[in-house]
Amino acid sequence: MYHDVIMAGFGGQGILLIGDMLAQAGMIMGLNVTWMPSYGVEMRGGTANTTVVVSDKRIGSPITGRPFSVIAMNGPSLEKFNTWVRPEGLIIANTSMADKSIVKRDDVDAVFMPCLELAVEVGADRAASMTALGAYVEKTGVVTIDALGKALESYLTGKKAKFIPMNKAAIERGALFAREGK
Amino acid sequence: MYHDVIMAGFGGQGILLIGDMLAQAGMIMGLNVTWMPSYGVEMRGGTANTTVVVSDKRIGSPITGRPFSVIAMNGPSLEKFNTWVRPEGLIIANTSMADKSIVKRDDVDAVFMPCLELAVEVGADRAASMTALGAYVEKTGVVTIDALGKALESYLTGKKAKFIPMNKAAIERGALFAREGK
Amino acid sequence: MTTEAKDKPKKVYGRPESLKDVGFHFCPGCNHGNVHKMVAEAIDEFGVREKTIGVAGVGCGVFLYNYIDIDVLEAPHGRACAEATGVSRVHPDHVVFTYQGDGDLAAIGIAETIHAANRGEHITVLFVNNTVYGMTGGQMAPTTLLGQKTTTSPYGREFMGEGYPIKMAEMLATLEGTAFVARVACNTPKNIMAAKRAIKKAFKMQIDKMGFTFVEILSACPTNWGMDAVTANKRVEEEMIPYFPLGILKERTTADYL
Amino acid sequence: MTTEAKDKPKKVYGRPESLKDVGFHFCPGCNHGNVHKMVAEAIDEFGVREKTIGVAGVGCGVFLYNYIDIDVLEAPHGRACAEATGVSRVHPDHVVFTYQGDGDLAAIGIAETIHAANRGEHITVLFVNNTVYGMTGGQMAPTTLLGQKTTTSPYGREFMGEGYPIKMAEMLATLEGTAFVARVACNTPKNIMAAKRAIKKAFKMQIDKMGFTFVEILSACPTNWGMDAVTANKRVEEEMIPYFPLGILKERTTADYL
Amino acid sequence: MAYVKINKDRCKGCGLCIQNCKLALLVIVEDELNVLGYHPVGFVDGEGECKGCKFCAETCPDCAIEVYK
Amino acid sequence: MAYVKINKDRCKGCGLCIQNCKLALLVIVEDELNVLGYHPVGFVDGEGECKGCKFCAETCPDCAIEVYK
Amino acid sequence: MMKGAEAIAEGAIHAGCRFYFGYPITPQNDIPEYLSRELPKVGGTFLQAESEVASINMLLGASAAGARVMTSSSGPGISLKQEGISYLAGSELPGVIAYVSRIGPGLGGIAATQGDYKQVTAGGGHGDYYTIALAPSSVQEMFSLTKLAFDLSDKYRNPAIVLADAILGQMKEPVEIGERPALEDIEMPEKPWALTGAEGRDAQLVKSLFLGDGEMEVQNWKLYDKYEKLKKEDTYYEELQLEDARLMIVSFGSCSRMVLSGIEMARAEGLKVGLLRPISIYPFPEEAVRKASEAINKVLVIEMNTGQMVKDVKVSVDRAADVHFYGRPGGGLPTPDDILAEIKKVY
Amino acid sequence: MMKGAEAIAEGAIHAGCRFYFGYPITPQNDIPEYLSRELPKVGGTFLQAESEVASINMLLGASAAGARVMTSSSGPGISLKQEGISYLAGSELPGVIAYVSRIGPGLGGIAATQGDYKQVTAGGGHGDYYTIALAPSSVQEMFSLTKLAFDLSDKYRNPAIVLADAILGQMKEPVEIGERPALEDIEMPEKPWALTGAEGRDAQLVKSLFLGDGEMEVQNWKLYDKYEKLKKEDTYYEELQLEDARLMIVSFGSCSRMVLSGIEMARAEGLKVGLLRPISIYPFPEEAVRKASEAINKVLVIEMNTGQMVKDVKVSVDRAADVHFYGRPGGGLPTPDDILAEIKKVY
Ligand SMILES: Cc1ncc(C[n+]2csc(CCOP(=O)(O)OP(=O)(O)O)c2C)c(N)n1
Ligand SMILES: Cc1ncc(C[n+]2csc(CCOP(=O)(O)OP(=O)(O)O)c2C)c(N)n1
Ligand code: SF4
Ligand code: SF4
Ligand code: SF4
Ligand code: SF4
Ligand code: SF4
Ligand code: SF4
Ligand SMILES: [Mg+2]
Ligand SMILES: [Mg+2]
Repeated sequence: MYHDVIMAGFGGQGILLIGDMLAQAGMIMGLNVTWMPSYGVEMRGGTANTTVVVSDKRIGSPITGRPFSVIAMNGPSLEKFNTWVRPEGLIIANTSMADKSIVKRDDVDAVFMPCLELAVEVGADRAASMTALGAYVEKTGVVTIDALGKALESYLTGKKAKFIPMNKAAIERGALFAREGK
Repeated sequence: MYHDVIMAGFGGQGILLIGDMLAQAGMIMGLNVTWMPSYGVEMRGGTANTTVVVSDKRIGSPITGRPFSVIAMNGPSLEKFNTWVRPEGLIIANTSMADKSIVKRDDVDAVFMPCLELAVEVGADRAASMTALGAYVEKTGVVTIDALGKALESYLTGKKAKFIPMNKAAIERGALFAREGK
Repeated sequence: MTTEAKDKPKKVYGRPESLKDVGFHFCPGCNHGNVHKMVAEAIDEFGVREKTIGVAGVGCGVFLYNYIDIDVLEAPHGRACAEATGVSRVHPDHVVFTYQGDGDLAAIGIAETIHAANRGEHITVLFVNNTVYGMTGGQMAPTTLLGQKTTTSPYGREFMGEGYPIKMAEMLATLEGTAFVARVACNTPKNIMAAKRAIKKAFKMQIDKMGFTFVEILSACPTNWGMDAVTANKRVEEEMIPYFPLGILKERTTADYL
Repeated sequence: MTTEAKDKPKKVYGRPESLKDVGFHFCPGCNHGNVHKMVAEAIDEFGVREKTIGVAGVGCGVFLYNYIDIDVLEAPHGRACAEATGVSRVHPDHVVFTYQGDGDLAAIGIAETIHAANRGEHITVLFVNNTVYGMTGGQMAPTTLLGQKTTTSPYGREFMGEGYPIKMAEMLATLEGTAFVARVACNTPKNIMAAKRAIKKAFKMQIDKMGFTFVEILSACPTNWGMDAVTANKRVEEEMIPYFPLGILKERTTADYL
Repeated sequence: MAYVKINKDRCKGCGLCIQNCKLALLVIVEDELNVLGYHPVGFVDGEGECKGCKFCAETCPDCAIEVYK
Repeated sequence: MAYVKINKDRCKGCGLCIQNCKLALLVIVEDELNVLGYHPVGFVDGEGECKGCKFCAETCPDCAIEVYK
Repeated sequence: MMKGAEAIAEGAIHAGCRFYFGYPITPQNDIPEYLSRELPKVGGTFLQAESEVASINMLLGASAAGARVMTSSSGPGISLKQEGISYLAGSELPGVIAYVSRIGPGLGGIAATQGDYKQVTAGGGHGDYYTIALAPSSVQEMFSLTKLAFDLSDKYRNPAIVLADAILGQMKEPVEIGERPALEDIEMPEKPWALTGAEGRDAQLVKSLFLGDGEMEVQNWKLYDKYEKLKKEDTYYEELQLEDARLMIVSFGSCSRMVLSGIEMARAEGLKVGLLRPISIYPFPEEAVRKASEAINKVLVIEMNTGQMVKDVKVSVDRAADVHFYGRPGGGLPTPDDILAEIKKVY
Repeated sequence: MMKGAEAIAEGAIHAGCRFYFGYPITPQNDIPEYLSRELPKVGGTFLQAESEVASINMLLGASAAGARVMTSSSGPGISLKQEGISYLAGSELPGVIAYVSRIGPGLGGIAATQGDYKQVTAGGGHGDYYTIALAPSSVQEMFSLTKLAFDLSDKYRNPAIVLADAILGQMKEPVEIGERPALEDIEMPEKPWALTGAEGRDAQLVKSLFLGDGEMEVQNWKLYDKYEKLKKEDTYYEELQLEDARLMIVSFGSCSRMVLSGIEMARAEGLKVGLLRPISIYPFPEEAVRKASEAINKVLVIEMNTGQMVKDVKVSVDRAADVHFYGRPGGGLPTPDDILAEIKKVY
């Protein structure tokens, strides 16, 4: 198995974090993983993206110009990356911040989900990107929701442990959306 | 024709100068010349030596480990360089500051001359090395005494011009010594 | 005054002419923006836009050329004063200034700064002191205050081992080559007015060939201080100014060559 | 006292123990020799020969290791204070000093010197100021006096363009990291005695962990000044000391860490 | 008669102008997002109080305020 | 009873000791050349004037003088 | 899972490095930032110097004093360190330099590149010397090659560089590093030459100035012999799928990762392509390349630059072998697709 | 008759160079000393900087301002200038650097050596760039190649090095230089890109930072193309007695002078030996070496180092040619006798 995904959005949306979580989960499952952030100028601000590869074989390139999946958390990201996705690939787009009309192709599987609303719905206002991650995992089965939960736990320790349930709820809400389209 | 000579002595003895004069004279005669000083540490003092090559062809190496001639103005220089001279070569040694017994070989032409005394004799107390140069030119005929005189004139200009006769006298005294052995 | 002037309000404050009409890339509340404005205002005031050459140090101010409508040279990190020396020697009748951060000027570039000052080069040095390496992500600078946490002084700067926040203006004022040395801030309208005056004075003295002129501008870096702009401005007032006192430290009245 | 002492005169002055019994390569009348003696005397006085590490700058003093019987590191030109920082951080209980000329310390090495001083490194810096680059043949140094002719200021140093002779001791004294800053000379027995005291004081304060200690020693370079040693000594008195005043500029009485 | 004009797309919502308007004539417009993604400042001077003192404009690092008088 | 010993082969004839002996007990020995090629200094104290003040030794850059007292 | 840059930092701690001197520069700031937090915890010293010049010289001082010590930087900073690196080699001092490249020349940019291969392997500083240079291609190797760099640097008393780029510095991968060993449990060679004060022994000297007649020639040949020994005993490389290959790709560092993917694609299409990956780029695995190229005489060098390693490959290959080059400089990344296309071109 | 170092200085004056920034270091002090006397006489500026780092940056400033400008140094100082040299290349600025080598690594020594060939030709600074490098072998060439260096540097907007050593710097030979031309009579290209103040034109910018997507790759390929053009149009070398040769010696700089004498001796004994002398060492005369080595497939490289040019020769020669090496590093001089012996060994 081999999966690569580019996740992209605004700096504050927790893009690097969800990438990291996915990689961590893969690792917990004994798979090879790489996590590669993008980096801007020597300077603050702007957009962020990260490429995660999960595979049961030695991983070559940690970057790709032709990923199987893209998670786009805002308009500019969807604009930039939707065309990169391989035919038959997967696009997860956050319609709370991106217009679905941006995607002009029909050779891919696309999940248009209002991440912010979904997160708010489960009381996880700041975890919109977790819903996207949940949807992604649901669609691809790259890692189990369970491994993702463990990754979350290894991340949010001490004082932050209290945020675990909220994030798990967001992940599950996202997965549900992916399954049921709502 | 090709002539190479190493001239060596204490720092203050005018070694670089007589080398320069020889090269200049060669140049005046339309020959190819090189003049190469030795240099010590990044610092004052010590001994000095210079290698001069005069040739009617393009000159290769401006340095040599096996010169045709050596002019040694003091003991250490004679010690170091007398063995470098090629068989059939020429050694000019200043016996005012070097013991002739240093030279242990008989396959070379050697002129042992008390340069200081000779210079004093013609009233050129500070021009001992000029006498050695005179002897060298006399012996080898590399350049003419006339060209040497011109070189001297191009060197000592303005206020220093008054030293020309004295130096010329020293050169001639050296040449005389080389011719007549006294 | 015409009546028209009364009727229709006139623009009394706006974008200086030499400041290109583009937005800054700086973070919200970053004082680099204020300093850029002041430089443009000074250039406009003396009408020297066409004979001014700026030298940008490497730091958040490196994009000077995107904003100020003059010829600009980008210097290696810390060397702006050496570059400015070269430029000024070739064009002695031009106005030459450097724009440098505290990492740039007080750490890696301290030698070039001191020696340019000591030689009395006819340049103006604008020194944006924000107690941190802004561009590279908030590392400790020579001007970082004692106890201040940065990404490379995670336990707070300690004088034992890491040294004291260095006072560049004071140090440079001791050199005979400097004609004008001042320290200003951007945290209040009053301080901004004083800062403007100092920058203009520095340009003026350069134009009058008085020698090396230096203005240190205390600035906020909200991003790397981990504060919002308003709090950052308060920090300038409460922590920086007490350690780095404002004022004109030196002002020569006769030119060096007189 | 025994009668023997009366009968047979005792040696009251001789070669310090830490000074190897070899001749210096210095030119006649070069004050580098005096400074070497004083350093050896200070080392002997405190009995720290076996825990002293010297760092030699590049200049006529580079052969420190041939003369003083201690561990020595040869630093790249100008960087001795950085090397000494490294050494001292690894061996905080050793005595670490640098030996540097004015080209080495005040020109190429000024940044490393100022920052080591500012950090209050526990090292002693001996700064041999002879207003010239001795080892390389007499070029202009940052300390060259105005009007002084050197091989690279053939028309005499001019402040316009070449700057002012830099006063390192004064500049370093302004830094909070320095514990002791003095300027001394070697031109008279009296000045030599004061110089010795200053060097010993500097070592003592380092041993007591008081901070960065610095002694500037005005020295003659007869060779590159084109004078005999006696005249050179006079020049120190008549030209150098008036510009570079002697004395202790700073002396901390409590250690930095207290 | 004085007033200020805010170039909303240059404003980064840093709040420095607000801090320095002694008459509190400037506010962050929470429900507006500009091209840069910031909530820009708005000029609220119902009673024509603005003195044209320029404090707001002088302190604006992004040169987003013009003052008319 | 004081006197000085000069290590002649270390002396470079710089004359600093001479300059600093207030009693003029040191002189360059013009007709001597040491291994370094310098005319070294000699101690000339016929009348036992030397005070052992060490001035000569202190000023000697080449550490060529020992003082006994 | 950890960032490559942090793996370097942690590798240093595991190797017994307790002194770090550096200066900020993107994209290697994770190294000093990590060490500023971690070194104090193990009783070490983290010091941010006033410049790269100062930091390499502090390293030199600490190394001469007997410590294992590291600095790190990128392009412009490494250029500034060249004098110091040359002095380390000349003084025969160890010292590890972590180099996370940015694009040059000049201020350039901070994207991933291999544009510093020449500088690292063919000098940089003045004089007849070389720097040991290791080029990791994974986060695990960022860790392990840093440790190896310390060992080789001590073994040969010569500076050693770990050359990475922004990809390797920023990416995270799982790493196996084990517990941090206590300092006393780390195997490190004795350093009888170190400057520790002349207690109970003769005074010692660390220098690079040799003025005696002929001394410097002796010294230069001594260094030369050292590099010859290094070539024999400590050349590292990896060979992959070369057994049946018709085309050998030579590629190092992060670029070799992209190549791996490219080869996988090629193999999937039945093209017999293998990889020779120099791990030590100085010494370059000349012998291995030569041997491999006897059987496979089509060679494709792929680098993220305009062709800096090609010369080393050309000098190494068998006379009959053809050497091709494909490169992307300035932050351009050769994607697996690009590589496949190139493979097809020269296959 | 003049000293080699002075010929460089005078060459600069003849080339219209009116700005010099430098820092003392043996064995090149004759250059700044000469210029400190002479530049003021022609209205020029001589400035001794506080360091080599400062001087290369002053040069950069003056160059950006449109002037012809030179600096000079030796080993340690050149290492310190590497960042600046890389910035010159990155900013596409001309500038001439006279390099009189001393022995390295480290402080080394000041005798003649060619131990800096690698540093000069294969980088030194960071990034994908090269420095134009000319290697004179006579005092006349010290003069003329310095002039050429200014022309090439301006033509390609790239730094240029004149690489010499203590022999060439110190030796005197007759030179033909003619009268010093007046500045206005010297042919120099226009520099519309120079920073002169934005009077009557748009504001201009000299920089080396390229952050736009893909910008830096474009910039790197642009530089690459420049170096390719340089190779085609401005590669210089001398061939001597190769017509009937059985053995070709490749040697540059002062070493080639010793080789000349060795060849003369060999010819006297009937050995057919010729010389190919690279005058531009970057670009290396690859094509010429290859062509010559087709007919003469025994090649002997002679250098005053441990073998730095050998790689360039090996990459250049015809596949069938055998390459041998003889070298003396660290101030050791290959005498004509040594060379003759070596010729006999490989003949
Ligand atoms: C030789 C070199 N070292 C380091 C850097 C990396 N660098 C870029 S900007 C900078 C510091 C910026 O800090 P400062 O000068 O204070 O400017 P600010 O961004 O805070 O305004 C550094 C270290 C570099 N570009 N070149
Ligand atoms: C990087 C570098 N630049 C230049 C030199 C050449 N150099 C050797 S010593 C010296 C200056 C010596 O002058 P100073 O420090 O005043 O010592 P002095 O000899 O006068 O005691 C210089 C420039 C060098 N060795 N390294
Ligand atoms: S990082 Fe700091 S200095 Fe840089 S733009 Fe942001 S606030 Fe300004
Ligand atoms: S050159 Fe000057 S400093 Fe150097 S040893 Fe001679 S007198 Fe002393
Ligand atoms: S001009 Fe003065 S009164 Fe008017 S809005 Fe601005 S700060 Fe307030
Ligand atoms: S100061 Fe400027 S940028 Fe900041 S909130 Fe006010 S208008 Fe906006
Ligand atoms: S000890 Fe004093 S009195 Fe005696 S010789 Fe020396 S200086 Fe003169
Ligand atoms: S001071 Fe010393 S070296 Fe000088 S003359 Fe006297 S004894 Fe000789
Ligand atoms: Mg800053
Ligand atoms: Mg000096």
